[in-house]
Amino acid sequence: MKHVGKNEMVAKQQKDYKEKVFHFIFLFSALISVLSVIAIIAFVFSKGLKPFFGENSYSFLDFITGLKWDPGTESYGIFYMIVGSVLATLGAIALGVPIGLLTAVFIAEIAPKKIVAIIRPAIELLAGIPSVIYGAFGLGVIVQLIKKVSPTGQGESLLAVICVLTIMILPTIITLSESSLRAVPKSYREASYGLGASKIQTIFKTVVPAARSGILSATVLGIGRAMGETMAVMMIAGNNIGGLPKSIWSKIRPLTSNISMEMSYASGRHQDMLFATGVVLFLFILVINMVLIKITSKMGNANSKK
Amino acid sequence: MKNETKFSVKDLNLYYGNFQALKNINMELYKGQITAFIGPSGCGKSTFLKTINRMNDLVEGVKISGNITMDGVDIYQDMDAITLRTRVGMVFQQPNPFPMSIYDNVAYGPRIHGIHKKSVLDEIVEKSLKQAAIWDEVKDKLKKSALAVSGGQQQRICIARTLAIEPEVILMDEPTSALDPISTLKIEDLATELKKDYTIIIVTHNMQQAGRISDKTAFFLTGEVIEYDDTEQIFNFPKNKKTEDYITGRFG
Amino acid sequence: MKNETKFSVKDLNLYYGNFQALKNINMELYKGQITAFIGPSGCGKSTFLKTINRMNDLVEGVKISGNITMDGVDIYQDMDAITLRTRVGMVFQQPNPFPMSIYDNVAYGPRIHGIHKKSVLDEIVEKSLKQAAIWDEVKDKLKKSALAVSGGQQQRICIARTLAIEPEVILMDEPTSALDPISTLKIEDLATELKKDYTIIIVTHNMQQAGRISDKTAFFLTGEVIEYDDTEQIFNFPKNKKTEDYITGRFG
Amino acid sequence: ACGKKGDKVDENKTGTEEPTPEVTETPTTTETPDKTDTTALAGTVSITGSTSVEKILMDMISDFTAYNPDVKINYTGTGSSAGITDAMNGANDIGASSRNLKEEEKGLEQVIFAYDGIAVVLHPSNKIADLTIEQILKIYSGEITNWSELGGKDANIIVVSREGASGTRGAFEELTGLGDVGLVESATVVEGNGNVQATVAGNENAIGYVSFSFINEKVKAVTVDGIEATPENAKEGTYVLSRPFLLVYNKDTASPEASAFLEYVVSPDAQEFVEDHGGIRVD
Amino acid sequence: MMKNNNTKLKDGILRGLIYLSATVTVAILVVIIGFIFYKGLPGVNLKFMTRMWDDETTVVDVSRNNNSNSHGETDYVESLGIHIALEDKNIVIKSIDSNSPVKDAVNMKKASYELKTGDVIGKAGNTNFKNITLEEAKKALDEGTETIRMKITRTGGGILPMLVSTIYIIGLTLVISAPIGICAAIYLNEYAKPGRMLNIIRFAIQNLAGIPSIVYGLFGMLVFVQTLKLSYSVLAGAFTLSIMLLPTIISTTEETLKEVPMTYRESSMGLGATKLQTISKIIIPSALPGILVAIILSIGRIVGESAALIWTAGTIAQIPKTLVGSEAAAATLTTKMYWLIKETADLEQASSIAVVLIVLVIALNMLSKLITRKFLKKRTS
Ligand SMILES: Nc1ncnc2c1ncn2[C@@H]1O[C@H](COP(=O)(O)OP(=O)(O)OP(=O)(O)O)[C@@H](O)[C@H]1O
Ligand SMILES: Nc1ncnc2c1ncn2[C@@H]1O[C@H](COP(=O)(O)OP(=O)(O)OP(=O)(O)O)[C@@H](O)[C@H]1O
Ligand SMILES: [Mg+2]
Ligand SMILES: [Mg+2]
Ligand SMILES: O=P([O-])([O-])[O-]
Repeated sequence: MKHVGKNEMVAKQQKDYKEKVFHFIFLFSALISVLSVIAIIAFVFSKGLKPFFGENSYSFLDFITGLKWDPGTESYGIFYMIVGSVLATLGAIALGVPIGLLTAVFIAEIAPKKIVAIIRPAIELLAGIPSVIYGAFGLGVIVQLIKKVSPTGQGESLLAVICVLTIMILPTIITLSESSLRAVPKSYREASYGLGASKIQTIFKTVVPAARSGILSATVLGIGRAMGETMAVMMIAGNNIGGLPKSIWSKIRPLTSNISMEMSYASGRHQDMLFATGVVLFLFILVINMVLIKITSKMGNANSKK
Repeated sequence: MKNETKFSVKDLNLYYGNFQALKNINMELYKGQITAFIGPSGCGKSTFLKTINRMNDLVEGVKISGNITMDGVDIYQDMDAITLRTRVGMVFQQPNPFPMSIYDNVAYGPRIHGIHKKSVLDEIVEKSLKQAAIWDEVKDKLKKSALAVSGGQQQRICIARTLAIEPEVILMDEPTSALDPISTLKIEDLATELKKDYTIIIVTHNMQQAGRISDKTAFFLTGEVIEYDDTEQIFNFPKNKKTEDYITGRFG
Repeated sequence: MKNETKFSVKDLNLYYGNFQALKNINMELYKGQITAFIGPSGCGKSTFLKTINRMNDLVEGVKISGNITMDGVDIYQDMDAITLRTRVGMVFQQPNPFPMSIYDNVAYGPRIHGIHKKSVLDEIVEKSLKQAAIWDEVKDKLKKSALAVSGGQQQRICIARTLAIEPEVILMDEPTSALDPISTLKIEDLATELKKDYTIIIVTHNMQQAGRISDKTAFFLTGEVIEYDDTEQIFNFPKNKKTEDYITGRFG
Repeated sequence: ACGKKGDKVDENKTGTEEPTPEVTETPTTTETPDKTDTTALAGTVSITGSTSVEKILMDMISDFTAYNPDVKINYTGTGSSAGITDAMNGANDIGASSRNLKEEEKGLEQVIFAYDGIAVVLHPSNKIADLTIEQILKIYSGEITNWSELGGKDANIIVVSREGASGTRGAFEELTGLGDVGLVESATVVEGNGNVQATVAGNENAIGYVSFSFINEKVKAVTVDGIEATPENAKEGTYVLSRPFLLVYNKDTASPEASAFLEYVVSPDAQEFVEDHGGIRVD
Repeated sequence: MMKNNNTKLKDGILRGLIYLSATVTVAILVVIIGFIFYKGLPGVNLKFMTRMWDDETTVVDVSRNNNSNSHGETDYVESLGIHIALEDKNIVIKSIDSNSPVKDAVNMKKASYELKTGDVIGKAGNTNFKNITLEEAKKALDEGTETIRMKITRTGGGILPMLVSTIYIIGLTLVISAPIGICAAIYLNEYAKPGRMLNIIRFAIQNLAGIPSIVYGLFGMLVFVQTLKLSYSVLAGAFTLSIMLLPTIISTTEETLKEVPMTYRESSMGLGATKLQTISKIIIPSALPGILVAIILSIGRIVGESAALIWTAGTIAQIPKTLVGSEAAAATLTTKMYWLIKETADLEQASSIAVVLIVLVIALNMLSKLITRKFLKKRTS
């Protein structure tokens, strides 16, 4: 190898050629991926914004503040759905985060190894169960239970959606929180014990605060998941065509259900309006992701300071 | 006042699972003095230090026999670990302030023990930081993150945090090994200052340091105490060949 | 044979973005010798070493001016990086064998360069491992993972891996800093052995090591070469005050 | 056996009440088992649309393809409006609808292959046995909200309706006049006859509407204006909530297989399946 | 400073809450799995796993045999060598003699269609078997010409088509998305210059991973099913899912690529390897376990997906024969489960599918664990 012979020159040229071809393949794949990203965004937005521009346009204000969705009479108001979706998501977070976090604490800090070995796979299973199964469970159990106590006499409700979404985001919250709890350096715990703190004090005054950015991003991911869930909530939400939810017993029509229920037959403006609903969902997710990125970059800073 | 026993260790053996990390330790540790533990890596210095405030309780699979008394009370039999740790504070090798403000770091201990009144906390925080000789450097940024100051400052904040629970004893495990020479000197001065009010036990891998600040020195080797005596004695006239070899840098 | 120039470095400046890491370096490096680079952390030793086999090409935002010739050929203008790196091998600070068998690690380079015949590879592997003084220790477990041996052995496997591509020059960046004393000695012996056939350039933070094995020593400080001379000269009669301070341990 | 259907559909005839046999020549090749196979039909026909017709259609398909083993017919229940939309877009070969075509959909050809009633269903425990069209309208438009207003117990009425794509919903709204007033905002909207049936079966205070073929022991069909929900009554026209089942298609693009099937569905053999599932024959 | 009782109380309460939460979580799982298995397990059996979903009706011709060994039994059809029975008003073949001619039955295309026990006879010759007595049926079957034409219905009720379709969609989606995703990740991680552009791309990809699958369904239906006229088909479904999974595959792969130590790249380059050689010989092998886990996770998502598939792959229970067109429509287990609930309100049968799905998910979880564990072992040894 000390001297470059003729054969090696040929080999080198082949190498260069191969190098270029593969470079192109990798680049091409990246381009396809990026293009599909652009295609979706462009497509959803262009369809979704169409009804609000040009002649005969639908008032965007009416769309975003409207309280009734009835394609038959050309009323496309989604405000009550936004409220429903947001309330359902908030409710799920309010229930799911404490339960999830405390369960994560149990797994990461308290449970003996043997129990962890059982619970953890169980939670992973919970994460892998198709959402339709949660819907079936919601329909078969939760809706029936709520019906028994609801003043409206009906189980399909905001509460049912909250319950099912809580269950669905639990695995996300638990696994992410658990790993961020585990990532808290041992030295924090030692320092706390060294100051005479009890185990519980150490957990809640030191470990959990130190893991808060991880827990926060778990929460944000949970929000995204709850907001985007479709089939399971559609089966139990009630999907009323108008009116703001007045209590947890009220029916709601989540944004995702709205799309899912009508996309099979929608055409023309109606279809565009479903895309517009998609755009609203999209924007929610976008904001949620921005928050997530903020949190993770903050977390990165905090870590590097150490 | 000299040579009043604070801790008395009798026939102490410690196992990590099947591995014996401490072998038959017998030792008296004295009030108002600085005792230094030296010895090569892995000889059991940290392990022994941790038995004194029962930090080893947190490690799985540790077995301990023998006993340790503090002021005559058996710390394993007749005292709960939390009370013990409130009376025996600890400073670690790596500065490990909590990821919160300087103030909250120092106030952590008092709060844990039920003190929540702001004026009282303010006072404790100021006093502790002053004692740890760091007040002037941080008094303007008490609300800033404790992680945003230099390593040496962090270590003194950790010492202040320990002082805030008003312990009787302070254990220090290589408190300066992660620090630069200037910070090291500051901590050493601080230790000498503190020994008036506290009993201090310090682990160090730095012979000079042991020589400079400690009153007594114990030399550990593979879980045993080879020699334990006045520091001057140990450094100038070691009785044991192994001690001499170690001190003169022939191994380790 | 002595003092036959292998590399000639002229007016070399290197920037990482806006930060100038190497300032106006001029130096001749000689064939069949061991040249040591010493200097405090961050002074540019590794950076300079990497310019010699153009590993800096892989780093984003590096700007280089000046030139380096090997045997009179400009390595940045008239040679492609891959050919250069085949002729100038490199050993890193952390032993970094690939996660494959010992055999495959050593055979990696030859395979890359188109040698696939088993008998030829067998020969190269054996020869390289022998040269790296590790053959006897690993000959029975060539098919085992290279990660399953000790750090010192890993480092010698990495050296064997480099030798397998029959380079003319071997660059070593603190090759022993992660190793225990015994392994360190073995690598030092190996380096002294290898200098018969190879030109060796070694970065080290260990003055004794530089003193023990190198023929020439260059002292770096903040991107500049402060002094470059025969090792004996540097260690016994440093011309520059800064060199003397550094060698006597007054700073760094 | 195809190409004769241009005259089968009367463009002006919509919502026709009298079941007119559309095809007069009988029998077609497909239903004479003793004739050796003369057909060489091969290919696939995709049908999308009404879910109410599923049971009938699946039997017909099964029977038809038994005699035409090279023909494959797929049916996907997406709702009538979806089926009609698909037919207009050319996304299927045949659309199935459980309601009449609307004005804007009239470009399509249609074959009526059955009539069906829409049953108004309650929980079996509900005491109410009869509702007038008027009452049904008021319940669905939100004017009546409590069963006590109808002589039942004091409980809120849970109104259950279908998704927008549903032809059953379209027909129901048209026949009750609900289309002009609009569904009450708080109505529960669910997908599919099955879900309506299950929701009503699961709630004592619910009211829903389903195709006749979904009446079973779990839900109770009320009499409408005093008339029982039976195929006979619907056929006679006394039970007013009845509508046609149609297959719609594009004349220009219909394949021979599709045409053959369209012809088959009105044959006597096929019509038996209509009866089997509680529908009303067209012949 | 003594510990006060207040602290002890607080500790106790918090500890209680922790145990409560963990119990709730576990209880939820137990209840869900319990519910599904309670409802669904009775319906899972070999027939359920191996049969077609829909009944299959076929017209067959059978040449009778003439060996009359008359038993005179009412349920034995001598000329066909079969026992028949009346079940649910249907005439069903109960057993078939070993030399029975129905084993050589042919369909309308003259292709062999062997009759099996359990087949329902709907018609024989010109006799319709609807509402017929056993005697009449026997008579109709025994009489007539040498070849008898019968209409046979083979009952369905199994999930075989959905199992097969699910596998098809998994395979197709991965064939499309895995290479593109992995190559794109390699490009982004190994080739692309860091900077604003790359950050924007990463941000976009990250965002896409969070978009609800129903939006992908909407997009897929309009673009693939309608505009590109792929109709409800496995390909339209696979395209839609591919786009949906790409972001996840790219980011997970990038994660694992980042975990490959920089020193591996450096030493490989230091030995004179080209970039491509370094990628193919060092980086990809080191990242392979991580990539595999990413793929298994993708399979899990495909198995569980419904919203994006219902309107792109359809809900027809058939084994797809082509990639596009109406013979390519395919319901996966999950979409069929949803369909069942919606159209038939049959929670039992839906739960039976759910049981199969859960078992599948458990299997996938174990597989990915196995791979990770193997990988960890390799790393540490
Ligand atoms: N948690 C543990 N489990 C098992 N063995 C342990 C554990 N902690 C320490 N050991 C072992 O016990 C011995 C003594 O450890 P120790 O940390 O006390 O040494 P040390 O003298 O403090 O060393 P150093 O100077 O490196 O800190 C060592 O051999 C160590 O490997
Ligand atoms: N990729 C890089 N980008 C920007 N700056 C760098 C980069 N690599 C090194 N530097 C900077 O260049 C200077 C010289 O670094 P170099 O690694 O050459 O030092 P060194 O002498 O090898 O130090 P050490 O003994 O710690 O290895 C340092 O200030 C370092 O921070
Ligand atoms: Mg130690
Ligand atoms: Mg360096
Ligand atoms: O599903 P439908 O029959 O109501 O359209």
